[in-house]
Amino acid sequence: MTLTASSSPAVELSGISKRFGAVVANDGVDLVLRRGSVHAVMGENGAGKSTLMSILFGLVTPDSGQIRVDGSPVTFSSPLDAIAAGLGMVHQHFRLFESMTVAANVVFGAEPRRLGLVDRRAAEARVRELGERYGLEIDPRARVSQLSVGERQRVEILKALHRDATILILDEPTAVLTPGEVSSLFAVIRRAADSGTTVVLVTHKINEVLSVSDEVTVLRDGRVTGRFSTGDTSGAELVHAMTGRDVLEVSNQGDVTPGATVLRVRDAVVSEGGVERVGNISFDVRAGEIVGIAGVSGNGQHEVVEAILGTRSLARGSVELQGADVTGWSVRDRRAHGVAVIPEDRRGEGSAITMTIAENLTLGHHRTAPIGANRGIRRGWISLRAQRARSRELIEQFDIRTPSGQHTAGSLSGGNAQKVVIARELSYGAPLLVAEQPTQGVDVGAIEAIHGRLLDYRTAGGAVLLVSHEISELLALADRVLVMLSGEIVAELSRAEATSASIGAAMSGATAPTATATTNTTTPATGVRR
Amino acid sequence: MQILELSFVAAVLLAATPVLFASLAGALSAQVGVFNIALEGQMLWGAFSAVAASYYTGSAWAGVFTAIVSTAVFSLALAVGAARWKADPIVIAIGSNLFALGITGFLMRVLFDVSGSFSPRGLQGLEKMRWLEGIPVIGPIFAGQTPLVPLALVLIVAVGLWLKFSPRGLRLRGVGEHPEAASSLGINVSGYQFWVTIAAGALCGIAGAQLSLGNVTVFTENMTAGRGWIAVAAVMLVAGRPLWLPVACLGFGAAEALGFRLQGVGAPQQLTDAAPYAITLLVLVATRIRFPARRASISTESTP
Amino acid sequence: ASAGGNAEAGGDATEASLILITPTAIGSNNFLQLASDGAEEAADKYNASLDVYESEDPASIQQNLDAAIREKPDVIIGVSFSVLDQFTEAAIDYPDQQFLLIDTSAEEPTENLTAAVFKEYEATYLTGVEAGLLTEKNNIGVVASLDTPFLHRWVDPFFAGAQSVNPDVTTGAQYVGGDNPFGDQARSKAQAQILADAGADYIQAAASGGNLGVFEAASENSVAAFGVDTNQCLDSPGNVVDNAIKRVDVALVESVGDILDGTTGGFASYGLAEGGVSLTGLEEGVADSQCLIADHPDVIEQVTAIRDQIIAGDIVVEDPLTAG
Amino acid sequence: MSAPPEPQVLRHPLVRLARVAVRHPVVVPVGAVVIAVLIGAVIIAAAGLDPLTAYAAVLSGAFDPDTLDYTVSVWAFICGMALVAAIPLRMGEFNLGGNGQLVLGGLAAAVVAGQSGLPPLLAVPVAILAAAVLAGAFGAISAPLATRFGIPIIISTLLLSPVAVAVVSYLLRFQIGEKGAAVAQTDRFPESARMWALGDLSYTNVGLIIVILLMVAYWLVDSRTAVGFELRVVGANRRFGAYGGVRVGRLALGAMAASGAVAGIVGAIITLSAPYRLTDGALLSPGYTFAGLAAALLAGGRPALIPVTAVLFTVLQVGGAAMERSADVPRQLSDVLQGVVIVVLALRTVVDNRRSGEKGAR
Ligand SMILES: Nc1ncnc2c1ncn2[C@@H]1O[C@H](COP(=O)(O)OP(=O)(O)OP(=O)(O)O)[C@@H](O)[C@H]1O
Ligand SMILES: Nc1ncnc2c1ncn2[C@@H]1O[C@H](COP(=O)(O)OP(=O)(O)OP(=O)(O)O)[C@@H](O)[C@H]1O
Ligand SMILES: [Mg+2]
Ligand SMILES: [Mg+2]
Repeated sequence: MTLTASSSPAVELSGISKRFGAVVANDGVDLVLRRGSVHAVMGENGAGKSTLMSILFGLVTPDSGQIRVDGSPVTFSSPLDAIAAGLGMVHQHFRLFESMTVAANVVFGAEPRRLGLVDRRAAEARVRELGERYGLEIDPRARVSQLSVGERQRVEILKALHRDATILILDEPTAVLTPGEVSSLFAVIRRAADSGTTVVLVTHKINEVLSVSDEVTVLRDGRVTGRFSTGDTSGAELVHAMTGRDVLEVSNQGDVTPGATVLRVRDAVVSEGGVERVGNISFDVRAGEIVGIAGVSGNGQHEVVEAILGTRSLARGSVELQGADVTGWSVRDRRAHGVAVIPEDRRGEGSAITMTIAENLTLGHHRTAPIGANRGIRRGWISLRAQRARSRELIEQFDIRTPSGQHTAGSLSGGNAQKVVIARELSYGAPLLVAEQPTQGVDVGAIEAIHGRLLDYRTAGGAVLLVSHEISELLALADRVLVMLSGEIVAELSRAEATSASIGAAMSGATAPTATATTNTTTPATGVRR
Repeated sequence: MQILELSFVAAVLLAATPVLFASLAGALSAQVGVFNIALEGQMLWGAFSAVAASYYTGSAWAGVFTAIVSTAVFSLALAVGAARWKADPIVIAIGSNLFALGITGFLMRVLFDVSGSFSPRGLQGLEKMRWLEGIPVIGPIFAGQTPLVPLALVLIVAVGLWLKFSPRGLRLRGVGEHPEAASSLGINVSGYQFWVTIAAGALCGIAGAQLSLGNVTVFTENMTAGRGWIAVAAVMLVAGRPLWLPVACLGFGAAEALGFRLQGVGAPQQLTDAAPYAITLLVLVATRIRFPARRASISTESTP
Repeated sequence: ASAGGNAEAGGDATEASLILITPTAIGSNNFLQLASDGAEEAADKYNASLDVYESEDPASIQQNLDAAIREKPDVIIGVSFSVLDQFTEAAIDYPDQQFLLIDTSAEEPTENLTAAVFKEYEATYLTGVEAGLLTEKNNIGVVASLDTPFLHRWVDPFFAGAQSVNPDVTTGAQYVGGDNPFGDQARSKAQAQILADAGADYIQAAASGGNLGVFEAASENSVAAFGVDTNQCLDSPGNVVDNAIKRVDVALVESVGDILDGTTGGFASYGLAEGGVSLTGLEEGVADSQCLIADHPDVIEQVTAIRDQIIAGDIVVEDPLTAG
Repeated sequence: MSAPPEPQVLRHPLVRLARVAVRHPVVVPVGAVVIAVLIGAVIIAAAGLDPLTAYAAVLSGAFDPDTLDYTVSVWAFICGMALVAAIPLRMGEFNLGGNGQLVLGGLAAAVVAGQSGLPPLLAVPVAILAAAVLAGAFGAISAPLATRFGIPIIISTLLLSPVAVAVVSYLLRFQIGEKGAAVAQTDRFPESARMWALGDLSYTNVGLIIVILLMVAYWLVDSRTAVGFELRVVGANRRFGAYGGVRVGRLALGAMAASGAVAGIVGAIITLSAPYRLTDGALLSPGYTFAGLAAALLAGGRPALIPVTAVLFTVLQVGGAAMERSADVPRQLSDVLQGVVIVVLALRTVVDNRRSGEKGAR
């Protein structure tokens, strides 16, 4: 289905190809962005969206293909060229100077000057003026370090607008926003589009696409698998274009009856710099059940996980593991007592990229048999043979793609790196498993495998706490879903009650299911890559 | 022992000036995210090249100039290694400090055929600002000093303000705080790091020149004798606020001068030697207790 | 070991061999420099070969000593107290090897262990006298490298001498210390400045390489300094009054000569009487020594008198070392 | 995630060349040494001297059978001080306070040894133990300073060291020093409290055995024990360690204590060896601390490499003096060479890190 030209193309990408080693990130991609339109680009993890955007913004040079801006061909060797050509990009991760003011961040690199100095007054005026024009009000003098995630994103957008961007690229802008922030962001996007700005929106979320975009291009494995005008398409159609099939198979049959309580959190409060990140929450997780925690990231879920593991201390409240109050315990003791954690940040927290895969698989097992020993004469010693054997076994079991366990973890692809973390944590056989965004950044096949393992874990009598942004993931796996919003549990839904409508509503703080949420009850479980 | 006398102030300023220049170098490096502990060696090289040039040309200012240029060159290893190749600046610095110690002594032997110290008759030192004599407060403090002494103070304030208010200053600080962010806005991060490291070298050159042609007129083996390390500590102390450097360095100078004077009232030299270091450490601890926010404001993390 | 032939100079082939061992690198340590100069003179005089072994620490002193013994030179010369242990033992273990100690001596020396010690304190006493006579502010001081017993030979006698002629003179001592006590002119200058600020107008410099710093301070204040070991007036004309000179060369040449002639053992002490120490001002050619003392014939007169009393034994200058 | 632009370092010719280099860990140090030796040769030649004679003198000076005994003893001390640097280095920390810890060890040993009366079999062990405890405790101070007050260990060790040195030389001068001596030093220790000899060797004694045992211990701990593993994990990624249950604070405390203790033991060994007394400054003047640090850096903290790299710096140190004696090349050249080795090494390792880091990008 093609579109009837409504307005002239602001940007035309034709035949863009890019490969990284063996991976073909983009393969002959054509993309046409019409001036003043909101163009959504969709696709699973690794489909090539970010790469395409990076190429458009001059961060990556394509192997082949051509870019036209306003009809005339251009070649971007650096973001500078792209900026000069009127493009602006808001990255998946913010790139802000925390210690500086909003104004400083906005004008950085293109400062208004007076007498050769940064004209702060002009800078602040500029921020206010842009703010009013696009509905991005924010205090120019505020320190970024004091801003909320949503406000920070406004600063990012202002940075682009300050450089007179007429083509705005937003790469997964909503992944980290609260529903409220999402809707106000969409308002900004619409306003920008109506005033002639061309907006490219990269996202996984069907409902967002349907609610804000004019046109949609879907990528799979680096190829374009569909172009739609939002008006005459449906969620199901888009999903099919993205995945090439219908929703995933593995799902929780609710066939296990929960046993004893393994984790008991009571009146937990986590505060940071005076701000309450987690406000007084209580919940249990029992053996043989998967409890999901839904919520847009940044609503305290991560802090809860840290508090359970012990890398962060509670301001108030208590954590009980298998009946023992572990509130004051060290991470080491808690792990020994029976908790395993799949962390959100696998590179920064879940692994040491300069060490070997075998060593990465060893941490946490190094004081217990078979690799280590916690009593007897071998206490404190490590058996390298056992270490090698174990890594061979896990690499095999979890199908980690690597020549050998003696290669560095840094040499692994994102998905395989994640498998190393999961393999290590699952192999503790701990009574409690906390899985935080376990499928982020891994491909569909792996997602299914991981989901399968989580279900087996629970079936084997383990207690699982699953933290995810992905409603669908929770629907597929969880026996119960807790919804967190700004540090508090705002809803607890049984399997029966839990629908993407009800969860979405609770996540956004609304009471009734929202219109957009109901339209797609079948979002595939594509984890948000962060 | 007289603390409040202007002569004491002058003594403190004199002792502190080389450290001031060096610490400014360190602070600038820190601003762009390079942990620079090569100050000691670069200062030593600066001191040597200053004396050598002054000896050959017969002009102290030629010495200063040479020190600036040659020390900037000397710092290339660190600049290329740390900025361009992302090598571990600490290891490079330790190496180049050792190198400086060796090469200066070596050259003193092969060029001038002396060991220990080199102060040929007629070696030109920087002239003092005698013309200031007679001016009330200013006179007693600065008349006995070289022009480099006030320059150090002026320079630090200028750089501090430049960092804060000039576009390049803003960008420079950005480079240190969040390199990716800066480069995504088209700033050449490693370029900034490179040139700042070179500039730091030049500053260490001045520091050395002031030491060997200002504080005295002679070059002695290992004459920096730990001053560069004190500068590093000063950088830690001010935690990215260059405008505070004078306070830190003068504080050190005061500690040293005070230590000297304590000998006058019978304090054993062995212990007064330790005063500056002990005091610096105590102040570090105190400031950390006072402003915990500044903790680990400079990361020395490194995996060899 | 060859007792070494009679000492006629001249002739290409060296007739004797000397090895000098210093306790630390000579670096900017005047005293060690002086010793090696003296050794060179001796080598010239007796047409001997000379090797200088610089040590770093006790272990390397031992190592250099062993190396020297393997060389079987006619005389192994050790400088300063720091080599005493090693030399005393070596002398016992190698009775056929001749050893010479400069500036220190063993309690019960063997026949093959000769020693030459200096009475620096006698000379420093005299510079003290000059200071005491010259000072107008009745305030004098000393800047020494380190606060060690040995270096007090340049501190206590200086004050004693001054007080002997000027009872109400006040005194102050400053020690350089730091990472480089024998060479840090910046610190020695600052120390001298402190004395000047405290009102001293005459300062004895005993800071080895650091003396230059003291002289600079002198030139920048209304202060005059005293040098040591050699005529340092030449290093900073107009700022140095006089020097407590020490004829290590003389001592070395004589002792080596004696040993080569076969008269060994015991120890010679070089004081004012023996002409081993003196003042520039008491020697010939004061006039063109560039020393300020040249302008004070009266002072020179009195000092000469006191020198004679010391030689005569009417005045006994106390050695800070033995005084404990 | 967007693809980062290819870092220009990969295009650098030197790097391309280096990427071909073999992967074995020894290759890097060796290469560094070779390059350093060449640079050194250039410097010597530039000074109008003959590089070959100079280097020949260095080697013959170091390996002359007559002095081998001495060379080995120096090697032992450098190995010891290399351990001092290596242990914290393994967890990414720098201990630049070796001097202070060294002299405190000497002090403790001297005080114990001075108290004659201890039976021969006890005196030496007790002295060494005391040294280890005192110096270890002193080294450990830096850990809480880092964890509680965020003062980097590299800074606190640096500032603490001169304080310890000053205190020791004060005590030597005014409290425990020998009366009537011209320099500050203790009395000679009684026979009973002297380092046990090895055969009739005059420099090398049982101290060598002790140091070797220490190195073996470090090698075992590093490669075969949980603590060693945790050290390396924290060195590689602090957050990963904390998440994995490593008590980083305690680990740092232990590492610094061990590091200081080793320094103390080395100080004790030197002090209890000939001439059997503690002399002010004698422990520092040979510069074992920095030679050790250099050796540790060159070995990247790897236990197996330290004895090897230590040989290099021993040769430079011992041979340097010989070179000066016989080839008239100033001994400072050995410092020059050491410096060059370290710098070149730092640049070389980058290339290696780059290689793995670049794989890590995908
Ligand atoms: N710098 C790189 N080096 C190697 N491979 C890369 C690099 N950047 C991306 N890739 C690979 O290219 C493919 C496309 O990556 P890209 O980031 O464009 O996917 P994406 O659609 O943005 O995924 P996500 O939805 O998770 O953001 C993936 O297989 C990824 O592993
Ligand atoms: N209007 C503006 N335009 C550009 N940059 C600004 C503006 N206002 C502040 N900045 C920058 O934001 C940062 C904080 O500004 P501010 O003037 O508050 O500095 P500061 O708080 O005084 O810094 P410090 O307190 O650390 O000395 C500085 O980097 C400053 O350069
Ligand atoms: Mg992406
Ligand atoms: Mg402010």
